[in-house]
This record gives sequence, C-alpha cells and structure tokens, in this order.
Amino acid sequence: MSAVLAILSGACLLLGSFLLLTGALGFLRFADFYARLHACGVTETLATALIILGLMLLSDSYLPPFKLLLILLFVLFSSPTASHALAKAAWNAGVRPRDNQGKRDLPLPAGER
Amino acid sequence: MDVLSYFNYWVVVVLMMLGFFIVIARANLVKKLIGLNIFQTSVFILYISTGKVAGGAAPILTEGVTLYSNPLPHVLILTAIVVGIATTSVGLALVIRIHAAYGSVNQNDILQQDQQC
Amino acid sequence: MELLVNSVLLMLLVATAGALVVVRGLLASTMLTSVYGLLSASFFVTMDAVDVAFTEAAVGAGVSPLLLLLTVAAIGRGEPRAAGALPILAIVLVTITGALLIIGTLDMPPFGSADAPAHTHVAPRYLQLSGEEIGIPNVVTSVLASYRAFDTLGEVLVIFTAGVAVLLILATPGQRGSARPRYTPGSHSEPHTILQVVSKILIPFILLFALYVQFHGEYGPGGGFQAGVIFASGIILYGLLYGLPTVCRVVRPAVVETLAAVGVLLYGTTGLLAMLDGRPFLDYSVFAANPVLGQHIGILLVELGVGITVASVITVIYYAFANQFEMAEG
Amino acid sequence: MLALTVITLLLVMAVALVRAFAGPNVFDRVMAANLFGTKTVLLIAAISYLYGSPEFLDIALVYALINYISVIGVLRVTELRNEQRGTKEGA
Amino acid sequence: MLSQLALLPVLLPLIGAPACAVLRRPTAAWAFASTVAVLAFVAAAALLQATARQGVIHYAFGGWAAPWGIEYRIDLLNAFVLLLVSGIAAVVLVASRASVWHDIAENRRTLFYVACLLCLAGWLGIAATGDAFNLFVFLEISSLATYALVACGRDRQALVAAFNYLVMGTIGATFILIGIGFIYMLTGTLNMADLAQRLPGLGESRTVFAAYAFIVVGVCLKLALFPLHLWLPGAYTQAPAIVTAYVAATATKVALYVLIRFSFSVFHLESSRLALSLEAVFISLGVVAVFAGSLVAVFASNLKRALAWSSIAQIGYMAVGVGIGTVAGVQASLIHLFNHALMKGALFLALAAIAMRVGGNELQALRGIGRRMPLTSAAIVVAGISLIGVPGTAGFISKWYLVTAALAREQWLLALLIVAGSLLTAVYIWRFVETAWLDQNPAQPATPPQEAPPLLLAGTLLLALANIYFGLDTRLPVGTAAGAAAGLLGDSAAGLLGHPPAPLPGAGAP
Repeated sequence: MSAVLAILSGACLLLGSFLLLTGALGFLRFADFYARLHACGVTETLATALIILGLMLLSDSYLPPFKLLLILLFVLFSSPTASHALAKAAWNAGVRPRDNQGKRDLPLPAGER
Repeated sequence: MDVLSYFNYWVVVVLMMLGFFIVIARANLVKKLIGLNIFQTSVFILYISTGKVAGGAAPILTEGVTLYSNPLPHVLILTAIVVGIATTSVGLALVIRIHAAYGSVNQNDILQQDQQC
Repeated sequence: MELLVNSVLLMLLVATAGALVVVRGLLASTMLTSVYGLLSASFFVTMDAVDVAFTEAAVGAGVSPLLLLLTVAAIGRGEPRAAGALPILAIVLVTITGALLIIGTLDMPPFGSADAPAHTHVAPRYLQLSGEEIGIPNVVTSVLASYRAFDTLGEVLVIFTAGVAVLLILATPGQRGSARPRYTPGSHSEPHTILQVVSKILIPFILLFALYVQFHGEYGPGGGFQAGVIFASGIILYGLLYGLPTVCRVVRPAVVETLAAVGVLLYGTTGLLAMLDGRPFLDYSVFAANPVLGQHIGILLVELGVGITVASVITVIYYAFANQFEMAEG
Repeated sequence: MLALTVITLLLVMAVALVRAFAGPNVFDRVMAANLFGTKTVLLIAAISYLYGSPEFLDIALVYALINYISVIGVLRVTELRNEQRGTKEGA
Repeated sequence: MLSQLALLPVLLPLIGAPACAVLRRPTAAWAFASTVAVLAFVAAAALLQATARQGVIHYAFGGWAAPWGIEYRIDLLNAFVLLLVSGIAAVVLVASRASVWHDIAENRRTLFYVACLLCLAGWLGIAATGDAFNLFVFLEISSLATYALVACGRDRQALVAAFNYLVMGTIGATFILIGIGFIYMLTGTLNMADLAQRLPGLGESRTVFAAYAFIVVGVCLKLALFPLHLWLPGAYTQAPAIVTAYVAATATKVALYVLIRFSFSVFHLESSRLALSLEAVFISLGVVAVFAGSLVAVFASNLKRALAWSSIAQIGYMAVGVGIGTVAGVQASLIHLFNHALMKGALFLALAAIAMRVGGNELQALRGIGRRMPLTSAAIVVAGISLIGVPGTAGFISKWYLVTAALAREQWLLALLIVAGSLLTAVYIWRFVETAWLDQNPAQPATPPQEAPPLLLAGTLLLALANIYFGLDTRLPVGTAAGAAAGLLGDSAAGLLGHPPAPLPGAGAP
C-alpha cells in the first residue's frame, strides 16, 4: 500500500515539477505580458494542485494533509482571482497584446474601442 | 572546510553592505528607507544564522527530539522585526509629509529648495 | 540538500539586494523588497526559526511593501533619474564597515556548531526546563512571553510608539482627533466584482486563521504579534476592495486607536497584578497556585495584549496612509 | 523526488526574480512577485516534508494569504493611480 | 514597596503613556504627563538614596534569575542618570503647557504628550536596564518618539531634520544591534553583568574588537560625537521649542551613559589593549568637537542653532573625559553630563519662552530682549556663564574636574585646550548679552516688559538657579559621580562605601 502511495506521490511531484518548469519557461521567454500571464496562470493552478497532492500522499498523520488542503483551497481561490485582477488592471492601464515578436500592439477586435 | 563554515556569515555581510550602500548613496528618500529595511533584515539573517545548530530541529518541544536550534536569537529577532517595521512606517509617514511640503522626495532637490529660502 | 537550499536562497537574496541597488523606479523597488522579505523568510525556515519566518513573511513581505506602496501611490512613482556621479564616499564607508564585519566574523564560532558559547550558556536552560517551568511546547513563546516578557512589553510599546508617531506626523490640521479619513465617496470607476466576491468569502477565514494563530502560539509557530498582523491584513484587504470610507464605517478609527492603548494596558496590568501581590513585575505565579497554570494564564493575557495592540496599530497606520493617498487623489 | 521538486521550485523562483528585475512593465513585476510568492508557499511545504517538520505548514498558509493580499494591494494602488492620472488629464 | 522601587521610575511613564492616549482633553494629557514625570522623579530620588545606602539593587523581571530573565541592576550610575533624566523631564513637562499650546495644533496635543511620555519611558528604560538587548529595545522606543516630536516643528525643514535623524538614528541602532549580536555569539549571554564576567576570558578576539567598534559607532551616532553629529543641529533647531529643551537635556546624556556603561562595565576598556588607541580617538575627536562646535556657534545667526552647535562642543568635553579613561576622567565626564543637562535645560526653556513672545530665536529679533523679558534673559545669562565655566557656577565644577583629570595624566596641552574652548563659549554668550541689553532696536521703541508665562518662567528660573546651587553645593553630582566612576572602573568597594570625593575646589568658594 505504502509503496503504491509513494509511487503515486512521486508521479504527482514529477508531473507538477515538469509543469512548473514549462510555466517558468513561458514566463521567461514569451513575448508579451498576456502570453506570460497565460503561461503562469494556467500551469500554476494545476502544478500547485499536483505538488500539494503529492505531498499529501506522503504524510502519515491527519493534521498536515488537512493544512495542505487548506493551502490548496486558498491557492485555488486566490490564484485565478489574482491572475484575473492582473489582466484586468493591465488592460485598464493600457497594456495591449503584442505580436509574436513583441514588437507592436496587435489590432483590437472590432467590438473593442 | 574552514572557509565553508564562514561562507554563510560572509554572504550576510555582503547583504548588509548592499543595504547600507543604498541608504547612504541613494538620494531618493523612499529608496533610503528601502535600503534601511534591507540592512536591518540582513542583520536579522546574521542573528538567525548564529542560532542554527547543525542537525537541530525547530525549538518546539517534541517527543523524541533532543537537539534543537537556539531559541534565544529567534526571540530577539522577533522583537527586532517589530522595531524595523515601526521605523519604516514612521519614516514613510515623514516622506509623505516631506513630499507634501516640498513636492519632491529627492534629497538634492530638497536641499536646493532649503538653500534658496 | 540542506546546504544546497541554503546556498541557493542566499544567492537569490544577494541577487535581489543587488537588483535593488541598480533598479531606480520606486514601484519596482517595492516589488523587489517584497521578494526580499519572502526570501529571507524562507531562509529563516531553513534555519529552524519558524516563528521568525512567520513574522517576517507577514511583515517583510506583507505590511512593509504595502506601506511602501501606499506611500508611492501618495507621492507618485518618482521618475527614475540618470545616475549621478559615483558615490565615492558611500563606497569607502561601506567598504570599511564591511571589512570590519568580516574581521568580526573571523573569530566567531563556525556556522552550525553545537558547542558554540551561544548554544551552551543561557539557551540550554530554556530548552531543558521550559517544559516543566512553563509547560508549553513552543520554547520561543516561553522565552518571549515569560522569561523575557519585559522585552516583549518593550516591543509592544515600540509598535504603539510607531502608531502614535504616524498619527502625530500625518494628523491633518483642523480635524478633531487624529488622522481621520474623510467620508467622501470614492471615485472607483468600476467595482471589482470578482475580487470583492472572492475576498468576501476569504476574509472571515483570514480572521478565523488569525484567531487560530493567536491561541495556537503556545503549541506551534505563531502568537500575538503574528495574529495581530494577520487580523489587520484581513481588515486591510477589505479596505483595499471597498474603499477607505466603507472600512472606516465597519471598523471605526476612534475605536481602533483606543484599542491600541488598551492592548498595552492589558499587558501592563498583567504585570502590575504581580506587583500588587509583592512579587516582581510580570511574575505570572500570581494567577494560580499551580505555577504552570499561572504561566499559562499569564502568557495568554500577555499575548492577547500584544495581538490587540498590533492589530489596532497596523490598522491605524493603514488608515493614516490610505487617507493621505485619498487626499492626494482628491 | 521531493529533492527534485525543491530544486525545480528554486529554479522557478530564480526565473521569477529575473522577471521582477527585468520588467518591462509594472504588471510583469507584480506577476513575478506573485509567482515568487506561490512558489515560496510550495517550497516551504516541500521543505517541511523534506526536513520532517510539519509545523512549517502554518507558515506556508500565511505566505499564501499574504501573497494574495499584497497582489490585490498592488493592483488597487496602481489602478487608483491610473484613474487619478486619467481624471487629471481629462480635467 | 521598597523592593519594587527599582522598577518604578521606568514603569510610571511606561504605563502612563498608553493611559495618557485614552485621555481626550489636551489639558488633561498635559496634567497627567506632568504628574507622571514628577512621580518618576520622586521615585528616582528615592532610588538614588536607596542605592547610596545599600549598594546595588537587583530586580529580576517575572521572577526569573539573571542571565535567563531580564534584570535591572541599579547601581549609583544608573540611579544618577535616572534622577537627572526624570528631573529634567519633570521640569520641562510641567513648564511646557504655554509653549506647546503656542506651537502645536490643537488636535495633536494629546498625542504630543503621549510621545513625550514614551520618550521618557525609553530613556529611563535605557538608564535602568542591565540587559544589553533590552537596552536596544528601549533605545528604539525613545528614538521613534523623538523623531515624531522633532517632526512637529513649525517649518517644513523640521520634517527633513526628523527624517535625517531617523535614518542616522536607525543606522546607529542597527550598528548597536550588530555589536550586541557579536558579543552574544561569543558569550551566549545578554546580561551585562554576565557579559562583563565572560568577555575577559576571550582574550584578544577580533570579534570582540569588532563588536565594541560597532557599539561605539552606533552609540556615538546617537550621542552626536563630532563626525557623527550631522543630525543634531537640524533636529535641535527645527524641533518645537519645548522638544529641544526636552531632548537636548536628556537624549545625548543617556547616550553618553550607554557609552560609559559599555566601555567600562561591559568591555572593561581600561584593562584591555584597545584602551590606548581608543583613548586617542575619544580625546582627539572630543577636542575637535569642542572647537568645531564652538566656532560654528560663534558665527550662527540663530541663537537656537548656536546652542545646538554648542551642545556638540559640550559633548566633546564629555568624550574627552571618557577618553582620559581614569576614575577622575569618567567622574568629570559624569559631572559634566549632569551640569550640562541643567545648563541646556535652562537655556532651551528660556528660548522657548522667547520664541513665544518674539516669534523666533534669530539673534536680530532679540535686540532689547533684556528689557522686554528681564527674568528670562537673566536666566540665559546665568546658564550661559555656567556654560562658560565661570567660578561659582556648576559649569566651573565640571571643567575643574576635567582639567584636573587631564593634569593627573600629565596632559598639559589637553588641559590648555579645555580652557581655551571655554573662551570660545564666552564669545557666543557675550553676543547674546550684547544684543539683549546693549543693542537698542531703533525701529521699535522700548516695549513694556512682557515676561514668559508663569509656569514656563518658573521652570526656566528653577533650572538656571540650579546651575548656581550646584556650583556651590557640589555634593550631589560630585559625590555620586565619584562613587559611580569608582564603581565602574573596578574599584567597586569604594563605590559602595561612598568614596570620598576628590578634593573640592576650595569647598565651593575657589
């Protein structure tokens, strides 16, 4: 049983770490703000959930997984909200999506402005 | 080995000096306070580093654990952190008033304005 | 592994501090300060200083960047200036001080050695006897609230002084009492519905968590100070989203200012009770015949005093700063 | 595996630091700080298991909380400033 | 009750400050703060008596024994500083009402008095404590309150002065924190008595040297010893008149106490190899401070600024006393600490009264002030001649002991320089006398006398007369300082038995 749990947890951690790395890569390399936000925001939620799940599988008493669950819940609430707020604030401040080279602003869709 | 055991302290010294440098070299008053903040935080790191005992556990008494890190520096630094935030908040309040009175938070501008009077 | 985590964190700290030297914009500096706070807090965790990490996270990464932000908002971002002449005097001073510090470290006991004087003289008693004398597992709380309780009273007084000083400095002339937000309707163009809804769900849990930290401080990391900061941050979160006038209607400034003094007085009175009984100040054995129970009650009261004062003072400081910000806005 | 996770987290933190330093605009820095914060939460949680000290988890919870509040704080403040600038320019 | 006496002077303002904050009416706050300060003074006087009678008094907080808990260990020196600080604070606070009502906006007055009490609690806490870290905490309480008080000044320059004071003060405090950290690492203790026992065992450790250096630099920043004095002139000149009187007469004195305490009772400077080089440092910096401070004071056009620079000069004298490093030298330093507090208290209170009536302290505006405010001006003159060191005043006593101490070490040049410094003091005091009486303001015909408000005048006169009284009856400062200095420099038996003071200069009539 414990061996199964260990393997499961290892898999979760590994996958989570991998997702984190991809997110970080995107965060570092993508050309414009919204793409970077996308890279972080999307990977972050899943990666966090996976890593915390992996950690929960490792524990042998009640309290730590409970606290981890609280952390997870909190992150699940706050992280998307923060991303949303960031995007909205950036948009309101006049930051616009750019083309793939990050050189100029993309034209806005017809409905906007 | 000898060098390794002091490596921690030396890095902390570098941190302190970076903070100290910001305090005395930057003319922007907010930046000075940030430097002060860094300087103090680095001193905290020095204290906490000295409290660490290799292989020790956090000083919360637990069954079966015999070696703990030293709790006294922790207590001192808890107090010092409070002192730090208190100083920062008073300094920032002063900065706000200075900005209202001078229209600038740059030391050189302020000096200039005072000399003109 | 510990060594690796340790060294990487230190290097990240150096990188952040270096970036702070170079970066000129105030908002960027504020963000970096926040990162510095988080990093140093993580470093404290690896050094087993859980209570300190707790506090540094709440203060270094939370409160002080927030105050910096409010200041930057009130004074404007400060256009980055071209670098002036190389500050030679500063470099010389820093080099001398740094050299002196390095000299100072040379005769220090090596990092982590268990037989350093600091670990063999006074501290062992706390670790060995606090279990019997105080009866609570968290040794840091024992030392903080009992062995060195007078220092902690000083600490509460420091934070109280900060509150008094900020009010004294930022008091607007002509207003009755100290700095009070003016009840003008904010000009928030569009409400943040999502943020408001999510935060409204979270705030009760934040306050609940603050209470947990307050009363769990004897058993785990936490205590009055940390709880106070968390409680205040719940109030601040509300203020950020609903505007200063709204939060002032919910949590009245006059009440908070009084509470700040009440917390210190609670702490002081706890000590005075022992004096009235002819014992030394802050001797908790006055509360119960059983010394361990007396310590329990004493620590509980004292920590409560700390929590009340810290939460109120931080709220007061936030009000005073946010008030300036709204004045700058208006 | 735990060690690997810790190393990855440290690496991601370094990346976030680079962004916080390089910008280019405020929101990138805010995002970097936010990312840094959430990664610190995970780091503390992972270290808690690595070192076998469950009491670290409380700290991770506080980090998550503070992180959220400071992001909101930054955004509100920058936003209000922009509004302010807008009204001034409009007037 | 006697067993609690050691704590009372600190505890009264400490609990009084938050209690004062609850009061709503400024008048009530003033009355309350004054009462607290007076009570603290009474307690300190009783404490000094008790220490003189029964020697060192120990007080263990929370009932925890010394190196584990925090301890007050009140000897003659502690009690002496406690008495001085609480006494000056009591006089200034009682006298403060009119001036504060004149300078401070109505909605700030209550908080102003709360800050005053916090300041007092901080200073007394520093002076009483026997724990190095506790000292740091109380240092910060007093400093934070002082920054806010200085910032209450009327001009916007006060804000800048307060900010500079804050930055330098915090650097100083952080240096002290580094120093304390170093010695903690080496000894494992924070209790000063315990430190004093364990430090000599370490021999010539570089860490001890660095620790001492950091503590000294930090304390000297707070003390405003010459090259580290940059915050002082601005802060003293720009602060509200009462705050200058309150702070100038006390804050630097407490810092000097810390310097002496760390140098002689914790680090045993006198028996360490460092002594020689540090002696040179303190004496030369002190002498430079005397001349630089006095010279700037001579040319200052604002009397308050002149006296602020004069404070830097007087701190120089005290540093010289510390540098001489003998019992006589430290004794002289302590006597001057006492007398200088009386002089500057009187002078700055008088300036507060003048600022109320004239609107400022520019020398130009003071023409003919001798006729308009005869008693206040007389007080300035009395305190001024005491500052010069004319026989028959307190200032003479301190200079006498300083010169004697220098001569005992056969430092003739130093003695000569000390006397020469006094002549410079005479110049700027004379400038005031000239403007006040001899220089008629042609545009303004003789105005009727308009004295300071009664309480303020009473406080000023009290301190001015104290300068004469302690110039004639020197038992209190000289005797106590002798005992304290002897107690510091290892001759503890003499301290306990009330060591007979060094030969008085002709028993008061030289």
